[in-house]
Amino acid sequence: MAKLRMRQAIVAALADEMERDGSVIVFGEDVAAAGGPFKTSEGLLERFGRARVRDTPISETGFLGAGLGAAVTGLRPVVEIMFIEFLGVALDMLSTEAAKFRYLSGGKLSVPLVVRASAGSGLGFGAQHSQTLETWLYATPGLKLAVASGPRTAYGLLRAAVQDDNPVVVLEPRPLYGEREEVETGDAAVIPLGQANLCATGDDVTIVGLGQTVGTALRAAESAGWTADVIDLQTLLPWDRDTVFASVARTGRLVVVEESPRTGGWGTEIAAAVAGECFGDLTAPVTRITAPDVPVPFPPELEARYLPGPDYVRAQIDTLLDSGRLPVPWWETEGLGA
Amino acid sequence: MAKLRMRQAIVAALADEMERDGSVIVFGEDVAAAGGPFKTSEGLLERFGRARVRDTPISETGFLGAGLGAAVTGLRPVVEIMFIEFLGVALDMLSTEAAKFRYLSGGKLSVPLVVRASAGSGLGFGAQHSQTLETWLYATPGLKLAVASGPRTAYGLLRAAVQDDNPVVVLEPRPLYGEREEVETGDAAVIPLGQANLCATGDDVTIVGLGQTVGTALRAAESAGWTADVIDLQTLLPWDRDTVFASVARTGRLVVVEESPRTGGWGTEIAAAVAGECFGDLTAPVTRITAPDVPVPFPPELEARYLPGPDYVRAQIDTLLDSGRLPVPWWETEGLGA
Amino acid sequence: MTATEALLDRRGGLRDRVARLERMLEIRALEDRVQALFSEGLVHGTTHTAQGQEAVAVGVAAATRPTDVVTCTYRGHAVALALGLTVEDVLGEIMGRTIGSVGGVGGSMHLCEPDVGLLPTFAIVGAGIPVAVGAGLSAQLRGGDDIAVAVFGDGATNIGAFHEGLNLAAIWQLPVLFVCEHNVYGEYSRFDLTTPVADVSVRGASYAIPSATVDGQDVDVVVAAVEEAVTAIRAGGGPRFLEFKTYRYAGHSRSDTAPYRPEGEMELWRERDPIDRFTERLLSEDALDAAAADAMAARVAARVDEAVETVKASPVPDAEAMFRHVYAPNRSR
Amino acid sequence: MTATEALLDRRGGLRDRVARLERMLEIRALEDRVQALFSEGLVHGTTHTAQGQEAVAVGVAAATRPTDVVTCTYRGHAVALALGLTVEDVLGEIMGRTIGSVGGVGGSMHLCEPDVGLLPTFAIVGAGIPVAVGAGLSAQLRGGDDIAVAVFGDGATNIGAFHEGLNLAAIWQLPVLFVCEHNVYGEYSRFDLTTPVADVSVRGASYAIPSATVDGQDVDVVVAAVEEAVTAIRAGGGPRFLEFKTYRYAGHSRSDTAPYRPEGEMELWRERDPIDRFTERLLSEDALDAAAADAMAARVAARVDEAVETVKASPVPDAEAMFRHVYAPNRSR
Ligand SMILES: Cc1ncc(C[n+]2csc(CCOP(=O)(O)OP(=O)(O)O)c2C)c(N)n1
Ligand SMILES: Cc1ncc(C[n+]2csc(CCOP(=O)(O)OP(=O)(O)O)c2C)c(N)n1
Ligand SMILES: [Mg+2]
Ligand SMILES: [Mg+2]
Repeated sequence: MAKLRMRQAIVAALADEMERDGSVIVFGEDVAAAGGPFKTSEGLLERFGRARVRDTPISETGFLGAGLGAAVTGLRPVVEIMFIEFLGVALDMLSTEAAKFRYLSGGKLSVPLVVRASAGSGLGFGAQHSQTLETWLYATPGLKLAVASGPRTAYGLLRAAVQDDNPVVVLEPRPLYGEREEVETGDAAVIPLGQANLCATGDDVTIVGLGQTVGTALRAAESAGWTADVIDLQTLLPWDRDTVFASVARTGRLVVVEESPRTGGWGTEIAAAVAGECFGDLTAPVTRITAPDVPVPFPPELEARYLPGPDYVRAQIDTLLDSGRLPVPWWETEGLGA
Repeated sequence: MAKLRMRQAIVAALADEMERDGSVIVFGEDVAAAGGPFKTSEGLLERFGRARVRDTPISETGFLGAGLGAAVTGLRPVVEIMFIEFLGVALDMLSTEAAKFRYLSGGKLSVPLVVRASAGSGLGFGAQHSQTLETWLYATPGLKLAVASGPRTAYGLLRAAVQDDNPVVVLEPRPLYGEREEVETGDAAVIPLGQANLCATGDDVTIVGLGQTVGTALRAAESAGWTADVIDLQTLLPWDRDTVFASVARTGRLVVVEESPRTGGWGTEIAAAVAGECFGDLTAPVTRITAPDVPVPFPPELEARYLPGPDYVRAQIDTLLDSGRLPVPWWETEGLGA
Repeated sequence: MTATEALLDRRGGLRDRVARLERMLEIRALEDRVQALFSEGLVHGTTHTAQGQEAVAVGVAAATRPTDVVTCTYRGHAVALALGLTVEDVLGEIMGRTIGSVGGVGGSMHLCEPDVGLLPTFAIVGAGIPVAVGAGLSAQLRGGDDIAVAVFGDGATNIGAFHEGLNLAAIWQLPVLFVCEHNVYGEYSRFDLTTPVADVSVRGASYAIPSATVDGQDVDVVVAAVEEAVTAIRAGGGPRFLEFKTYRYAGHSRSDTAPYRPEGEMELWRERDPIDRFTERLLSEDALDAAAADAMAARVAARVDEAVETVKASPVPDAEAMFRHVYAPNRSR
Repeated sequence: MTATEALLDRRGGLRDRVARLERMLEIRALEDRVQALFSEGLVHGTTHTAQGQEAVAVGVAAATRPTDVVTCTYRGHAVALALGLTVEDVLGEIMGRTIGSVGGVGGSMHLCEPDVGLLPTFAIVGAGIPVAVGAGLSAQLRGGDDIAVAVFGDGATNIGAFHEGLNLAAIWQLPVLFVCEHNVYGEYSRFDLTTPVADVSVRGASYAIPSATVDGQDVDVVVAAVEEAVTAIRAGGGPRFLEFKTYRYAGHSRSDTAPYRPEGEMELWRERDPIDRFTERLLSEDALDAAAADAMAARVAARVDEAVETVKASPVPDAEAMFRHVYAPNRSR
């Protein structure tokens, strides 16, 4: 065990997989010589050489497509999309090609392709570099999607992704790259895709978080007048219905904490499924605590309000538990928004 | 009033807007000389000339970007994306640029851009040409999204979209292009964006459909042992919460009928919102009737099962009403799927 | 002979020039039959046939080997047959039967046979280009001298994936052959309405990729051009780009009657029909005699007839088929 | 003078060569100051400065007019100031204050001022290229002889949007000038590691677009090249592509110390500094004397100092600002 920053945990996961399997290769913009724009591939070029660690031109369609082509012909590429927004110029390769390639090969091919992308708000990157965009990848049979919530999960999920024979996207919340945590490395630390992690237990409410919002939820629960099951979903596609449903069966209440906009954020899937499958268990309305329906604003003061913080989450849950009614988001209380 | 096929209604809407406003222009692949791959721009070239009706190279990023550039400099472009999947090579222009351009201009610019795209299954176009993909466009503040359910709504929504000062995507379910219906044309027939249409009324359940599934829902309700409010959502971004909530307040039950895959389909938003906002009204679990989590299969026999049909929808609702419990999708009953 | 051996045998047979003619005839016969089956309502959905383009498909297949990886488009029946897929593999897919190359769930636009190098064909214009580049990367890292081949249309040279794919292959000096089937049209648009240069091979210069424009209606010329390029690539010379001038006799897809063709254009191309030209040459060289030619035609017709019956008798996939192969099972390592 | 008039005045002033020097100095001074403010913790997020590239920005602005539409990148401070935006407009945005050109919600990467033709700057590489093509389409349909200008980096010439944008402009013969600021690097990668041709202007041939590579460190040369191209475009000659060879002295963005530069490279470029060269020329031509030069430097320094104070005093936007301008109100027609 060692204390690692999330970016170091990512390097470690990549190195461990590259060590273990010579077919694992890494490429993306500035991932080789520079060690990655967020230093998530530092040292890999020196250690594994130019053949396996490559810088690319600014050509997301080109190199993501190359990742797919390499994946179906014997390699296990890990491709970096520097900011998740850049998938906007290359989504075809992931959703329409990679996710359907095994199906369209009649099962003759598999697609061991990993796409890593940084995501999320909090660092002042502005409206075109601060989103999470999970929903671009939703409703895509054939794809898997995991989201790291810190160094430990970044390590474990990434290793699982590299070992998986399907295309897997791993999102890395950018503000967490510098976070430190004790991280066990090695095979035992691999986190199987599709399993959620119950990070805290309690009786009053089930809080589901993902990526950055897991920490938010934990901090919200710390000093609250209620106790909560806090679930780090870890994998969004496929998500761990059993763990979530079992918790809700016990607590009777679901709160999903999301970085995404209110309309159509990833939590709609969880909320809808729980509302359907756990109807008899629910003692309060399923609740989503989200960002507002606006592009991510630049000024630090506004960006801090954009992302739901621990105090806000705690207060919203207080309201839910006290009133039994759906809490009103802050911007509606303040008469803002549409 | 005249009986029009949906493709003719689209031509009529475009022609009426082009007539009314000289800044409306139309472009896309083969929309000019050939009158459109689905004949949705037939005669426009002859009527409005080569300057305003243009064929493009196969360059979705290029011409969608050009649509944005034209929209912020005085024109009102209507851009055709032949199959919604092709947005996969150009989503950046819509989501990351067009939808945020007004915000990022500090309100100095508006973006009167319309993107029309054909969508959906049923015609044997296979896995890469048969999806609806609404969720690529979800969680995108700044964007509007409407879906036609037949000739009348295709006309009314498209005209509203062209008149709107925001980027609007209008999806046209491909199997409906040949459908005929009495269509009133003219200004009174414009359908304001953001309003749902209550197509049928009943007491037992609220059925929400979109595009192709509106007809499915109506047919399901026709010969059922229950009565339903059938709501054509018409606009998905922003959707008409008032109409849906008011109906659910009366019926106590929500069923969303979707063409999309089960996981992460557009109905999750509706189901999640209703589950939250109408918790006290609900007498049964919110229910989504969807396609399975698979790529769209080619054989007609399989494609017909992929898309929820009227008999299946009716039977699922029978189960919901009889048992008060969430109906199990057909593939689970048959032991198929994950 | 196993199924794989049979495919390899069909592919290997193309070493023989007469066999190349027979394969071209087979392609023509199948494509014509597909159109007929459509009219009879036996084929569903859409389809894109390649009559007129046989020499490019067969020439590329003859000058490469089954361990070379090929990406190709929705207009893929010809290339698939040339690479070695059987008529049943292809028609089975077109008709959505379990005998088809991906079990019937793909349809006309989605063929695949890794045994002879064919990756799933692409219904998105240009998408196969970067994917071939990735296959070239695998080949480069594996060592040896296998290559990757991307086959795409003239219209595809206007999409970003073309630009990015060629650039990446050049930067990484990958063993990739880019093959443009310049068949004059992208859907209903003549290429000059969408492409401001007459020969798209000039675009190779943007990536310092040696490029050429070649007659695509003469299979001998195609084979020679591909052989030369492939030899250079296998020797480590990096990517090459070949543009073959060819023509499609049918419309873009099933429903297209091609009213946009200028008068006389079809006739000019018909005079340069790749099958007629090659038949005449083989006859004049005494590589073939009239009786053998007739026998060949009869053989091909019979093969297609038989395949139609076999495919008709093949079952429609059951509902379970649509749930199969969505995800690979996790491997145990 | 209204704010718009003041902007137009700043833009129009560039007719004068001495004013061009002053604008270049202003750009340099602001960019240096932005980096200093970062170190002081007064600027948040990321920023991309353009010291060394002033001649291209000012030359392009001087040779075009405010009714021409410009798209530009996240490295946009220089172009924005050249086009006429004030130091407060730009710095206000960089510091996220209401005085900024889009009210502070955009940040360093998102400037905009339609009054002088600047569309919202693009944080996605290449995205501004097709958008400029659309602005060219508007100009073409409007009649008159306005044009559109797309400004982008060398790295952007490897992305699909570049290819598609140039092709479309060529096919529609639109009045668009494509301007590549070839500053040797795309992020941390030297251009030759990502681009297999030395002069990206060769890529214009793929679209039959007249193209040239030009010294970007001499503002007179830049102005002359842009004027020539713009004259041809305004006369209906279709698009042109100019590649300016330039250099960025700073790292790619705030955090980059540019360890990847080969030794001696910076020094070579510094010898060709656009400001030094132009100052010397103006002095040698007696268009400027030493006293005036000093006064100019002092004026610029004072202007930037003052702007820093003004911006610091400008309020942070309130929460309501993030909800404003998400959608346009529906127009009534
Ligand atoms: C990205 C994308 N845009 C548009 C289409 C629709 N489309 C299918 S084939 C085709 C024409 C392609 O022309 P070309 O590349 O010349 O190939 P050909 O069909 O002539 O073989 C078009 C526009 C598509 N499939 N993908
Ligand atoms: C599509 C996309 N890919 C990657 C990036 C990340 N990125 C930002 S700037 C940059 C380098 C661009 O280089 P160049 O075009 O030469 O412009 P310069 O920064 O030198 O002005 C990269 C890779 C991006 N913003 N957009
Ligand atoms: Mg073609
Ligand atoms: Mg650069």
